[in-house]
Amino acid sequence: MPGPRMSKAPGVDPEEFIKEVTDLYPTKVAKKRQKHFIVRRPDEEQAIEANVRTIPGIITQRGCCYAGCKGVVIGPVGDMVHIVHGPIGCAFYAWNTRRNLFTPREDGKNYLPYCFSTDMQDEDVIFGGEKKLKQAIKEAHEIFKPKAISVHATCPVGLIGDDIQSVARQMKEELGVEILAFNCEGYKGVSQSGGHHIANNKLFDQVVGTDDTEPEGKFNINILGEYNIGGDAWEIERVLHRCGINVISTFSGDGSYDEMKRSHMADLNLVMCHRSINYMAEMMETGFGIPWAKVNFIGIHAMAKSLRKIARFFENEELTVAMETVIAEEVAEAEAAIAPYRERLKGKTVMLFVGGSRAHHYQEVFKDLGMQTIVSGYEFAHRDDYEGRQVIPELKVDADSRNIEELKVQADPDRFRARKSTEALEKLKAEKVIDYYEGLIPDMGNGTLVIDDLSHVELEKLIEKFKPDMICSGIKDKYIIEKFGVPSKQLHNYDYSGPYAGFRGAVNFARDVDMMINNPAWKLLKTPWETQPILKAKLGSE
Amino acid sequence: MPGPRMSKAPGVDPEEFIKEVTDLYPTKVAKKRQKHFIVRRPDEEQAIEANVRTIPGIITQRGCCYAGCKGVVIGPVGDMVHIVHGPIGCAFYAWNTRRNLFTPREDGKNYLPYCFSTDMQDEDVIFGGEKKLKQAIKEAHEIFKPKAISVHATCPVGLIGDDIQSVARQMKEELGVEILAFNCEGYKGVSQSGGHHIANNKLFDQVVGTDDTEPEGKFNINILGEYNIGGDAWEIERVLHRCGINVISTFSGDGSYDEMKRSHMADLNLVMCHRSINYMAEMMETGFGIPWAKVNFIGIHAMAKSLRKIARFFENEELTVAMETVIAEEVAEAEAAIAPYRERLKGKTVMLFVGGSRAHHYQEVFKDLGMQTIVSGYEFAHRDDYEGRQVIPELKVDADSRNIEELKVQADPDRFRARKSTEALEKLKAEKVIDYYEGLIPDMGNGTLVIDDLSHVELEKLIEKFKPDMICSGIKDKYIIEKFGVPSKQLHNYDYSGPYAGFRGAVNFARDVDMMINNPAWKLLKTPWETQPILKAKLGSE
Amino acid sequence: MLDMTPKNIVERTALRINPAKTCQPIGAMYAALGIHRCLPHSHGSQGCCSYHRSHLTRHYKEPVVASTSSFTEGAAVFGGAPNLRQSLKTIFQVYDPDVVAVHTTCLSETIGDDIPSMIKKAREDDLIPDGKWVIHANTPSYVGSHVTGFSTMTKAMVDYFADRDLQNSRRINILPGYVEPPDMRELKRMSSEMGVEAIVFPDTSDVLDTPMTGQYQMYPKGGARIESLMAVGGSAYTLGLGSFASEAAATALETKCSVPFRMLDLPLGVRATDRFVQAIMEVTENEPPETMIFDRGRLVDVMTDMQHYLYNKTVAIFGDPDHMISLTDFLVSAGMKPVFVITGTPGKRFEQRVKDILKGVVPNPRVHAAADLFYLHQLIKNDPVDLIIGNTYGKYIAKAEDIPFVRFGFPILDRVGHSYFPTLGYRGGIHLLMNIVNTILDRQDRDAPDERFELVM
Amino acid sequence: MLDMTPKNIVERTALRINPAKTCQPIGAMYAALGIHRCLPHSHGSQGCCSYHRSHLTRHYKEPVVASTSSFTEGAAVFGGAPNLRQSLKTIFQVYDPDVVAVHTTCLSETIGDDIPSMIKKAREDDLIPDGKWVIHANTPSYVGSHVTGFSTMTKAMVDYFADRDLQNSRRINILPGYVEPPDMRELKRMSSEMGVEAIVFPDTSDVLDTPMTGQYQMYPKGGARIESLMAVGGSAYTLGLGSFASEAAATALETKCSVPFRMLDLPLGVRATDRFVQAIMEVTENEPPETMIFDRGRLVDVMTDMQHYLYNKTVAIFGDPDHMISLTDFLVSAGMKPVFVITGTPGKRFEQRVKDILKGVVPNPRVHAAADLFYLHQLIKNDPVDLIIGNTYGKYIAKAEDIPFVRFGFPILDRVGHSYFPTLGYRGGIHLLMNIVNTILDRQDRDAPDERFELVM
Repeated sequence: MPGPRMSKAPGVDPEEFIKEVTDLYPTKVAKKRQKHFIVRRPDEEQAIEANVRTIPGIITQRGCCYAGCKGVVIGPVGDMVHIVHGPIGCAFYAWNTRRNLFTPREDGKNYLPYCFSTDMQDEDVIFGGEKKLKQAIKEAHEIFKPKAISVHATCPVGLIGDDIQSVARQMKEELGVEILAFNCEGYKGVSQSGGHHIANNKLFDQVVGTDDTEPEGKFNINILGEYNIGGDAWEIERVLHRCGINVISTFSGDGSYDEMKRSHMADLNLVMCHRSINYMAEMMETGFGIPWAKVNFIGIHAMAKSLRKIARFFENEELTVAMETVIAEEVAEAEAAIAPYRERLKGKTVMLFVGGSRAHHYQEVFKDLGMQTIVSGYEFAHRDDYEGRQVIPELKVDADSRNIEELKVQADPDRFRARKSTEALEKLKAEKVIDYYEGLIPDMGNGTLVIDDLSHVELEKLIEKFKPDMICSGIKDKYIIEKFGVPSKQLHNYDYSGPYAGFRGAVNFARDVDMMINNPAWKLLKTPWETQPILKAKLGSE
Repeated sequence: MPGPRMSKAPGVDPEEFIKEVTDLYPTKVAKKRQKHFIVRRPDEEQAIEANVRTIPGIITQRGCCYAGCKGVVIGPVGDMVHIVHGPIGCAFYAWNTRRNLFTPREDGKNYLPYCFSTDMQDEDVIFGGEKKLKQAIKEAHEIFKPKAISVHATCPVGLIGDDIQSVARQMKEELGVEILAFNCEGYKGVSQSGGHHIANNKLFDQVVGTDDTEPEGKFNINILGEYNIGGDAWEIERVLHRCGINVISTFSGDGSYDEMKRSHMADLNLVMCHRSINYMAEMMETGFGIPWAKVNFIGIHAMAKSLRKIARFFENEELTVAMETVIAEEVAEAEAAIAPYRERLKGKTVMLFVGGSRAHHYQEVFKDLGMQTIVSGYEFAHRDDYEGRQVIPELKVDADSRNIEELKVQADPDRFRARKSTEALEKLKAEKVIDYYEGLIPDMGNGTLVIDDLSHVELEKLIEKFKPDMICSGIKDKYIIEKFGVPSKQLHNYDYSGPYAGFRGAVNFARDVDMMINNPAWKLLKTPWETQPILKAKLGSE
Repeated sequence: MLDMTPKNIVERTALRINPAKTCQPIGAMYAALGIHRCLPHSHGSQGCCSYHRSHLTRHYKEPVVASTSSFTEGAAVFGGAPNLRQSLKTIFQVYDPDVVAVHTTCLSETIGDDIPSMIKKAREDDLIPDGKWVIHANTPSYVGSHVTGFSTMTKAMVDYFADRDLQNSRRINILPGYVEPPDMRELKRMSSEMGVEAIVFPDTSDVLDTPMTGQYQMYPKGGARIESLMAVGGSAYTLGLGSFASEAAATALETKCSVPFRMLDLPLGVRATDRFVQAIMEVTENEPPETMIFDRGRLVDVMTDMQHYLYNKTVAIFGDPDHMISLTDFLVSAGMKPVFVITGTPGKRFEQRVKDILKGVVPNPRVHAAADLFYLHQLIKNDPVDLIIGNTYGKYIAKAEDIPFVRFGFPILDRVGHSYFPTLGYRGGIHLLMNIVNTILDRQDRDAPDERFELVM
Repeated sequence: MLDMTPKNIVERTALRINPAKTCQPIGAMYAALGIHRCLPHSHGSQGCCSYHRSHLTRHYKEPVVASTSSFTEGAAVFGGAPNLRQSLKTIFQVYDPDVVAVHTTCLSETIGDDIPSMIKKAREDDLIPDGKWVIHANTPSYVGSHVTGFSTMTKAMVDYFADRDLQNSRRINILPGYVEPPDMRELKRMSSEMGVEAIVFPDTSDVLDTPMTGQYQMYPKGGARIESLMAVGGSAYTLGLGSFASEAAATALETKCSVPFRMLDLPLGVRATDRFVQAIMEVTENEPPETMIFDRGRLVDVMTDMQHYLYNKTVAIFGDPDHMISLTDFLVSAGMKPVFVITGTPGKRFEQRVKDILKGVVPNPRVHAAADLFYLHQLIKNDPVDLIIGNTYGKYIAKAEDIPFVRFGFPILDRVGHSYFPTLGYRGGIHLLMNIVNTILDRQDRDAPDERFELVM
């Protein structure tokens, strides 16, 4: 039975579609790819293949380990100098391209608009790049005097045997500033995902828990996996502050090295991008006793729900009242603002192929707009992002995940502090308030499709068959989709708009979706003579 | 004997040139045009035909009476509303096109960037435009509350019998603000020149001498015939102020109605543009006893000379000393600044066809640059501008000059005040310090040409024959000249540069002339294959 | 800037402030320059001719040569016939044009000079050499605007030259309207690419955009040839682009030579250009070439690629009526909101036409013919817009109100580009849209706080 | 903006800050897109391909499709042969290109993958269907720059396709250099107008500037055809435009097929375009058509008309070396003073060439190859300039120092126009100069006090 909105492409059976599209591949490839598709059946427990190698030659959305480490997690930290050790390209492409916004703190330090690289040359590849890396760190220190420097390895570095960890240790000693070295060579893992993990490990190991300054707020939290694209973090913080909540640190949007150092003083971690940051949430819980709650700040009602989760956690009357007041005000305001857009958008269909959490999060704001997600999938997620964290124990360690280190974390002898009684924590877990994420699949409607690591040809066929009103994806797909006459929203960078998180973000999003779907320029794709016969001259005035 | 620099076109005899070029005309026309040419012979007294009708069909630089009145003399007064009574075009073309700069005074009034017109329609031409003019004045008064309004008649106004003087009187009475009406219909006179005279008459009649406030300075002057193109007046005033001289009023660049009202309180009038303003100088001398001195602020040495004339007039030790100090400083500075330009420009030839005085004034700054004026002429001058004021008594009143009123001025019974003893004044006259202008011709070199009211075809032939390094003219000629590959400096509007007057202006001018003559782009006019044979492929790298 | 302009709008019935038009003769002069070897002649005071030449020169930065009857008071009183006779004599001997295109002025119109009779007499008296032409247009400055003058002189070309005997059923006429030389060139390129023989007239390309070669030519290479102007009388039909500038000539040609005509909007923007292309397809009975379809698709591509920067932006536009009609449609098709649409040229049908386009797009648009920039400025003061599009004079408002500004229309006195890059046709649409988008992006960059300064846009 | 940049210049030997170049593979990918029905293939980690596609997409706002060998650690250790084999199998079945253009990355180069052997083996094993091509270029990211990668892939076209037997002595080859699609189109238009049959390769026109029609085409209409790439081996000779991007292919073609070549500067500006035209005249033995001479003259006309705004203005320029050489010459010929000329691409001959052009014009110019924008910014901090010209990254410096900025080069991520309007040739020169002049005029208007706000400029 096809889902309610799949009917827009009448006669298209999703199962048949899967067969049809995977039949385009060589047989072995087809077999593998089939496992990355499911047709959602709400009454079934459904498993999907994820976080495995992309078959070579398939045109994929995926990037590399370096992109996940430097590009996603570490790059947004604005008060550090991030040096890319390798040939110039990797540094160049990650220079200002991700829209992770940052405001300098009181010290005025802001290295975000800069691109630092060792610009490795052939002689460095032949004779080793450690010397150049050391010199580069020295030069960065001399010119910029940053409090901390990161070093990111790109593909050739590991292969030629540069020991960047040792360089980092030496230079830290020599210069007296923290140096974080990330062995995030591009070929590690199967996508950006490995890089997230490497980044989390190092931040936890060398940064978190190194400054015990007491936080000022009454309700202290960190936000994890929020990268402040287009100012999302600022809108989220605006609302949290209104409620009386203090954000110690954000990992890593608008991120500050100093703030991360004292992030272990929080009482609760909020997890936005489950995929990129759940390692950190886990490790901080084990190491410091901080529970975490999965939140979704995308969408008016998702935002309200997430706020209530926080209130539930803190179990404080004053906070709960404050929060409900804020929610009532902001929801009313936002709903009024999106009403005209909703009027024009309801019933429209959308497909989402984004990253490791947004393909889930954004379904909520589309619901606010009365739009239906008919196909959804991730670029680099793991099965737990699809199916929920309960599958984690089943996940197999394969050749590609084995090389990403799994830190063995133990409770910090001095700093571990249980935030609640065991009973209270168990109760919150049972209520799914903390330490819980159910994944994307349960939220998908009957008969909709879930597709992991979507390929170019699959995208083409999806558009041809299902004719969606909008597809949310990334820059590489955007203009392919739009050439079909279908508006495509970039959900990595928001088409240079935003913020989209929080109440006001949802209004921005509604405006932008309306702008794209209802833009009159889409009516011009066909020439009039494609649709009308050529008329013989009618004379006179127009 | 040809002049020293005419040799650049060897074999071209200027007399022959005149014949050759006038031979292009129909015989009767040729005969008339010949009188507008002279080949300068310093040992002869030479007369030239000027201020007579341009022969219909000849492509002339000249404009109309309205342009001389509104466009030149009245338009620059910034604290008045100037309404053009007529169809829209006349107002439109004179809107912001002349670069007569203005700074609002304390009252903040500045109507210069505005264009006011009665935008006469066919029904106004048929039924008369007085009603519309009255209404327009009322509307201007209601919206802008100016202290004075001017009204300028364009061609049809006189023909249809609108009595704008009567309208002005009525509205002045009704609204209680001064209204100056100018009967400057375009067809009056033979060029802009008639308009200057009409403007002078009205200003003298209705504005000058209506506010007897004592001036604050010790040495009080007016500057007449300075229109502040590109800020000339400001540079002149800068130097005068340094010397201790107070400028009460400028006619009419950066001009203020309020200041003109008290201009009769000055001790001396300086006359820049003799052609457009000598009426005012004469009338103020007769009416209020203010002597006038012809000055030329264009060029380093001309500027110095003009300053010394002022010192000579005031015969004040302190002023003389101050002036010499200023001159010494400023001349040294300016000469140093132009030295590199002079190096690249000396020996270059120039032709000047501008207005009614600039074709004379600018010869001085070209001399500073070591450049030679080989042909010069005016667009709308009278014989006195060429030959000197001694010819004025000989000038015949013809059909075209008769309709421009000659005011009968008498000494103002209350306000006339002799500025010096009769003897002192006579002495100054004898020394040619005051009330004297010798005209352009005496300054022209042997064998050079003087041409009045240059026509298009004459310009073409001049370029072809004499191949000058630069021609100074107006916007209509500029691109014609430049298509020949000859740089053309607009001396009406300074090519949107300036100031060119005063010491610093001379430096600006030197820079700009150098920029034009030595611009490497002039070397690109010919394709290389026009001058070089096509080479057979030479292979290898460039 | 413009500090004297109050926000409060007072109704005016007599005072025009900061006009959005000028007078007929300059349009007639411009049209006449679109005939090869033609000398425009201004029958009136010297000032008119001087002003028109100056303003056209400032706009094109090119030689603009024209002669004048140099009226003095005598002529104003006794009539301008002797002046015109003297003019023709001088002109043909000295400047040797093939055509003298006489237009009148408010002066000669007010005194009622009868130009056709004068021309007839001059012809009889051998003041006009054999094989030479003198044509005329009545262009009283107190009627219509510069657009009317252009229209009238274009009609004069029909009246004097069109010959119904030169039949060619595969040939069409295109009346380009009061547009720029590169626009005329683009219309020729497009029709030629579509395989139709088209006579575009007037045609100022290669007249007002001549090369710098060190060789001055009083009559440059361009301009409609007399043979062509005669042949228009035998063409299959006429496409008139923009009714304000072209309908008079189209109608005259139908009346004189029975050439049927069709009026179209100026082909500016996708939809209006589509209609132009379709009209030619009716003759060729063929699809346009793929290159043209691609140009169209590229224009649409820019519109969809940059839609975020265009959508719902409010715009104030002013200029000539034919341009404003098509521009309004173009902006609407790109998702923008032209809230104020102003022309100085009179014409109620203009207001109706623009309001029709804006129906359902802009709730309460201010659309005014015979309006001025002072009024537009006051509208903007009361309701600021995101963008202003118009001729150079708009920059004073843009500066006063700190609003992004795109130059478009006549005159443009302070930038380069309009002489070389068309705004008509699909390619022209890309050029104009590029200017609009980049102007909006420049402003975003200017105003962006450091942390919101975007690398990619 | 860029507040951390100190004025004091410290010598650096290891740290590259704000590069003025990127790595070879993106250039190879761009070149490969200039073959019709070609799929570029990145032999390395997924990230490279993703980054290159993203950056090219941002620049063109167009689909950029390429595949990758998707190296994981296993491939990095044991070699990428299986990945390439799997890739070819998948690609030909699923995406059906005519050509797969493989370029290497730092990863596959570091481990020493032998691509020719792999291709040979794949061919033997029938992984490459008959009539299909797999070509390759070695593009280690740690050598040269994106320009080198373009050059190498262009040379690969010669190595794989050129066939000396397809003789045609009236045909020439044009290596356009690393230029934009409209530039390639303009080179084709110019040579066609001059009556010469020219093969321009690579040719990304109609590939990276495709229309929006509602029909996506994975392989658009454009790109050099395989027949053409074969025919280059029998042409009369090769014009290589820009030695950094084109000399390798020109030399290879001479070596392989004895086609003589001539290296020219990129035809940007009057003088360099003159030399390009002259080089074609040597084949045609004819003058170029009048329209082209007129285009040239119009460019010179803008230069003389607007000289006041250009003369002696100091300019900082940065970009690819072939562009910088011609741009320096163009600016000098317009009276400007390029005081800082920077490229990120290494090459001593670049420095010499630019200094030669600046001799006698700029007393002590800073001309640097293998330099970066951090250094350029510091130079500007010490000696401010009147204008900056360069790719989008220059806008940070321009904002920091409040200096007018013209976008030119690769990448332009934040404005439209570069995909549609050439900067090469005489027409391209007008477009570029228009941008320069208007940018300078915009700044003058911005900074003008009210009383000096000019109507006419």
